Amino acid sequence: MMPDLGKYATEVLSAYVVSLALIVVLVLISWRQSQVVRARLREVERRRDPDG
Amino acid sequence: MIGLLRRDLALAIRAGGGFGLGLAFFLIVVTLVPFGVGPDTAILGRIAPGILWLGALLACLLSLDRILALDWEDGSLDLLATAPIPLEGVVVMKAAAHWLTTGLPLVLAAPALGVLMNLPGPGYGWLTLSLALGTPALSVIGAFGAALTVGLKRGGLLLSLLVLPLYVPTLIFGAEVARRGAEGLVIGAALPLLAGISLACIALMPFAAAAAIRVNLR
Amino acid sequence: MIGLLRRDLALAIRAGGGFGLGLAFFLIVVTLVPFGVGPDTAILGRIAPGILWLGALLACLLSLDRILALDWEDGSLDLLATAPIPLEGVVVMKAAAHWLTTGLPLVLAAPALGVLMNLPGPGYGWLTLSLALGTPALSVIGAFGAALTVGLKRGGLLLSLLVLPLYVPTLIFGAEVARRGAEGLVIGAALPLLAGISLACIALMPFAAAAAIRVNLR
Amino acid sequence: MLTVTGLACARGGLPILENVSFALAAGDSLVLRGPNGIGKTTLLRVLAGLQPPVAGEIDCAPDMIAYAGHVDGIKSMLSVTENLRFWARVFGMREIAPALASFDLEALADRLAGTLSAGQKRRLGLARLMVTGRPIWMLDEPTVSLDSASTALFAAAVRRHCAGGGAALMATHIDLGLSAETLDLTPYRAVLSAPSADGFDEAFL
Amino acid sequence: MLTVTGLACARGGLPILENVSFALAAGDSLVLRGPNGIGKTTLLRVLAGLQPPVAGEIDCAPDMIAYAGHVDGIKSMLSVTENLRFWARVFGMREIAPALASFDLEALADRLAGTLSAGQKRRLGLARLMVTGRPIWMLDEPTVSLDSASTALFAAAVRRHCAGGGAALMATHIDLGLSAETLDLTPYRAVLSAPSADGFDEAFL
Amino acid sequence: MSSMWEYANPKRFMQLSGTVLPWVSGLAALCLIVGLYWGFFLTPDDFRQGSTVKIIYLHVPSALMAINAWIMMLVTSLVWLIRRHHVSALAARAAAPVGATFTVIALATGAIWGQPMWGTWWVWDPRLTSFLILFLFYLGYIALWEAVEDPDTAADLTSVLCLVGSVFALMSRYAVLFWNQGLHQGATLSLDKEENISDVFYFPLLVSIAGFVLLFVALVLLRTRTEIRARRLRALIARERMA
Ligand code: HEM
Ligand SMILES: Nc1ncnc2c1ncn2[C@@H]1O[C@H](COP(=O)(O)OP(=O)(O)OP(=O)(O)O)[C@@H](O)[C@H]1O
Ligand SMILES: Nc1ncnc2c1ncn2[C@@H]1O[C@H](COP(=O)(O)OP(=O)(O)OP(=O)(O)O)[C@@H](O)[C@H]1O
Ligand SMILES: [Mg+2]
Ligand SMILES: [Mg+2]
Repeated sequence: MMPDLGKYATEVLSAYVVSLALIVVLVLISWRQSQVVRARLREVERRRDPDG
Repeated sequence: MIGLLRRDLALAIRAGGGFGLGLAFFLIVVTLVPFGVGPDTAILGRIAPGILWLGALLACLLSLDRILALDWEDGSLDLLATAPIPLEGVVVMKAAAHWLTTGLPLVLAAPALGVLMNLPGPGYGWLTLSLALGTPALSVIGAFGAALTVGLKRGGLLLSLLVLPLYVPTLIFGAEVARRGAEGLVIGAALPLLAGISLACIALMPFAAAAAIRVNLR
Repeated sequence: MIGLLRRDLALAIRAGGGFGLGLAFFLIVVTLVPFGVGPDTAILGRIAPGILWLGALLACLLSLDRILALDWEDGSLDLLATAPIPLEGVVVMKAAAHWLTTGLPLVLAAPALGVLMNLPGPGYGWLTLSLALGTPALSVIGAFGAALTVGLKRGGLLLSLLVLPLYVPTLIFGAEVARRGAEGLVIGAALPLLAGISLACIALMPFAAAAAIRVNLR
Repeated sequence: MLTVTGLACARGGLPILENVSFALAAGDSLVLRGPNGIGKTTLLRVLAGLQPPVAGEIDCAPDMIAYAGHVDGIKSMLSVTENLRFWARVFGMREIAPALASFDLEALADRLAGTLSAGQKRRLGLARLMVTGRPIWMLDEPTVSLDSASTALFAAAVRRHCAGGGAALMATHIDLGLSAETLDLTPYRAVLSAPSADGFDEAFL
Repeated sequence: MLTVTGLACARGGLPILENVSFALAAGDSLVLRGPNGIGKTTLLRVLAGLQPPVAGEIDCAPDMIAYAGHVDGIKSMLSVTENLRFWARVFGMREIAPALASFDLEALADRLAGTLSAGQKRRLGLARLMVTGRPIWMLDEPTVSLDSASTALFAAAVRRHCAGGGAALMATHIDLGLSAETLDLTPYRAVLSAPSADGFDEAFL
Repeated sequence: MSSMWEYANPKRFMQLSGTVLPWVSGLAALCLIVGLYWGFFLTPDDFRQGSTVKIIYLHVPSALMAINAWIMMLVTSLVWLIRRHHVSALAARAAAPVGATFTVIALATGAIWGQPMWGTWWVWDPRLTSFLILFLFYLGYIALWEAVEDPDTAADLTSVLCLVGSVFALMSRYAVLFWNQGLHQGATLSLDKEENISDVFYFPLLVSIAGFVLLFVALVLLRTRTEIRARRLRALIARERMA
């Protein structure tokens, strides 16, 4: 399964871990922000216009 | 007093990322050094501890005038001086806020920047330690300088001029610890001296600073 | 417009020695370097041109926020924007005043400080020349940064963060000229490139800066 | 000299005044009134060209207006004379003696402006208007911190200016003792039209 | 509460007021009057303990005075509530709601203070006095930029404060509609004694 | 009707991006997984670099996108300055943190790669150095957006900064080349070059690049939608306060 990375295993693995971690963090932050803002907007719009 | 610290932190964060900016400046100074000095890694490694210390010092310096000047301009300082908390406490809190937004991030980031400067392996721990011990002194001394110059419309320059000579002992011992660490030498007396300077500054400077503020408000 | 220049110079001199302070900061930075780096003369000589250029750059940087911030705070900028002189002209004059009070003294003092740093013999002329050609660009770029951040209550740090990366080309060519001069190499294309950057900045930056001021006054 | 038709202004992205129209002829002086926060300062800044209007037209050459805001543009490290002389040069004028005289500043002429009291500073700020040589004065709360004698000096200066063919537009909360018309801005407060229900039109409003 | 006897104050090294004496009892409000530059600001700063007097005595515990100067100590990057809450904490108080209510700031409570108009800012500055919990208010031109409705709010707040056993000392040029005593400072202007002919005495005067 | 500017209207943009976003995100995930899996598990080691070639599937796409993100910000800034479409300015704002992250990834993977290849984490090579400068520009740009209160003012100022910054970034690139000739690989991906990297590495790299491009598009769409909503939220709250 796991390819043999030879003597450079740490380097290669850490490169993948660091990059994927950064990407995941960015995606999560963007996603969370979008949810938060969307929820707050919805709330304000409901407050402004309770039946709509 | 904790209220004051919290307010200052809130202001630092809200007014454009207090945490980030000192750090960014540190990063920039360290980046610019090789442009000036040339890309030779051997030389860069030699001067790395000193330059990192200098960069930290300048990053502190540049944000010093924010410690008191803004409060002076909008009259808050007058009001704080008549408030039921002692001015010495105000100074301590302001220096603490400055350290938390400037010094602490520098301490944490220094190892990463050490990589850029080819700092030799054993130096990282000592660099961080020396910065952690030394930067509080920089903030307190800076608060004293800010207190001396508060109310003078001269930008940060006069402040820097007053404060830089006061920074010399801290810089010497701090850079010495970092350099000996990087070169794998015995650290020796520099470390306790650095700690001593910091403690003495923290204990005594607030009184001098408060006195200076009182005179300046007059 | 000459009136503006004269006023700014008068203010710089009166408000605590504009001429002296940039210089003093330069001096202090340059004297601190041996403390940080260690007193080895060979290394100091090697890094001297770069450090002198960096010191000049930082001395410029530190006084940048004075270019516009004071005028913003006391409302002068509003009034200048409605005055019969174009904002571009205002920017040019303010950058000129900044250069005269900061850049020019640095140019004149650099050789003296070269001695402190063991700058090799042939380097003096080239160092002075490169500073004379490069510092005007630093002032104009700085004026642009000041225009972007005028009205933001965040001290000089954001300004530095914006301006320092813009300083990179000037620093590289300037330090290159000084270094090659000091090492007795052929100067080559760096000198005309440095002059070209300065000219281009002086010609174009005032427009960008004036646009930024207009946006900020809105 | 100045004709304003259907002007709307915004502050912080929100419309605050709508449909303001008035005209100012040579010799007129007009006082803007309205409660705090109605938008007097904003209106004056729009008219002075510091801020673009949202809608409407301002018919006036921009180089006719001398603006004086809440702060005075005084350099505390220059003397009173130097401050005035600087602005005179900027506006291409020469004489500053009449301005000093009108606001009773002769005795203070050599003092650093930073050592003046609040009211003295304001007098200096007002004296600046006289060295601009511009016909329309736009003043935002000109009499703040002035005592009654200085307020009278100011009223006299405005009267002289208008008699000489100038005009003045002032926002103030107190009575200046000028026989000026007043324009109350209260009726012009912007009514926010209901935002489109599904949101997101171009101006986000 | 406050007794002043034979007070003399100086500004910029020159004596400007001499021999000022007055007393303020609980429930009193006193208005300082006098032309621009007579020394009202200086007197208030001396009383607030920011500046030492040249001569005379001030009989008052320093922690009884809440001072409000020409500028308000407002942080533009904090909201109205945060500004007030900060000062409340500094003075060891809790409640800020009454202060917001007294100066009609509820609607603005969440706005950043930097986006307020001049009058709204001043209302916030005055509201700060109410969260200090101190009995003597010292106010330097408190009604600058306030419209008449806000001035009335302020007068009401002062009246309530005095009725509750406080006292107020105000320097102002306009009529506040308070039934306050006034103290005109004009007679106390310092007369410079001829400098001793042989020069050089202790204070160079 | 057919004008592309129509999508610069926030409402149209919200509609369109709402439908497109799930597809782009799905495709991005697919390409990333395929490309990185292929690269990591199914390619042989390089005879010179050993297994470290596998870093290329992260390093090169992120480096490419870091530059392209800035170029996209430059274009949208220009559109904002010229045509004043709010979506354009907000898209630039939304792209900046994404570009900055890609820059960090490129720097980090490069540094990690440098340790075995050049024996050091960092050298002042022109390519690396210009990347560091690019990172600084991202930082400054983001800091300026954060610092300015009024959104339109912030949009104007950051756009001007982006224009000026681009010019200086170019100048820095030449200056840095002039200053130091480095160790870093030349462009090996150009189509007309003789010695392109061999196909074994090439195809997974292409898929991975496509994945990064799509990831960038998806993130920018998502974040722009957030920015637009935040703008509207701000306006509505301000309006409530005024009432
Ligand atoms: C911190 C260190 C590094 C940085 C910032 C960096 C940055 C870059 C950049 C900007 C590109 C260009 C993408 C493009 O324009 O097409 C690139 C491509 C590349 N880098 Fe690095 N790099 C670093 C270290 C390394 C190392 C150590 C190696 C391997 C020895 C390496 C190998 C490559 C290769 C093979 C390419 C593809 C070249 C091409 O096809 O254009 N890089 N890198
Ligand atoms: N950045 C901002 N965001 C939202 N609202 C703002 C902003 N700046 C100002 N305002 C509001 O715009 C309105 C107009 O302010 P303006 O300063 O023009 O009032 P004004 O009539 O001059 O008041 P005053 O008499 O108090 O000086 C005020 O209600 C103010 O609160
Ligand atoms: N540094 C100084 N040197 C000399 N005189 C000064 C200095 N500072 C202030 N003064 C003078 O002291 C006097 C008192 O000033 P102060 O500010 O107390 O007046 P004020 O009564 O508050 O006036 P206003 O009503 O205008 O606010 C003024 O005449 C002022 O010009
Ligand atoms: Mg106003
Ligand atoms: Mg006063």
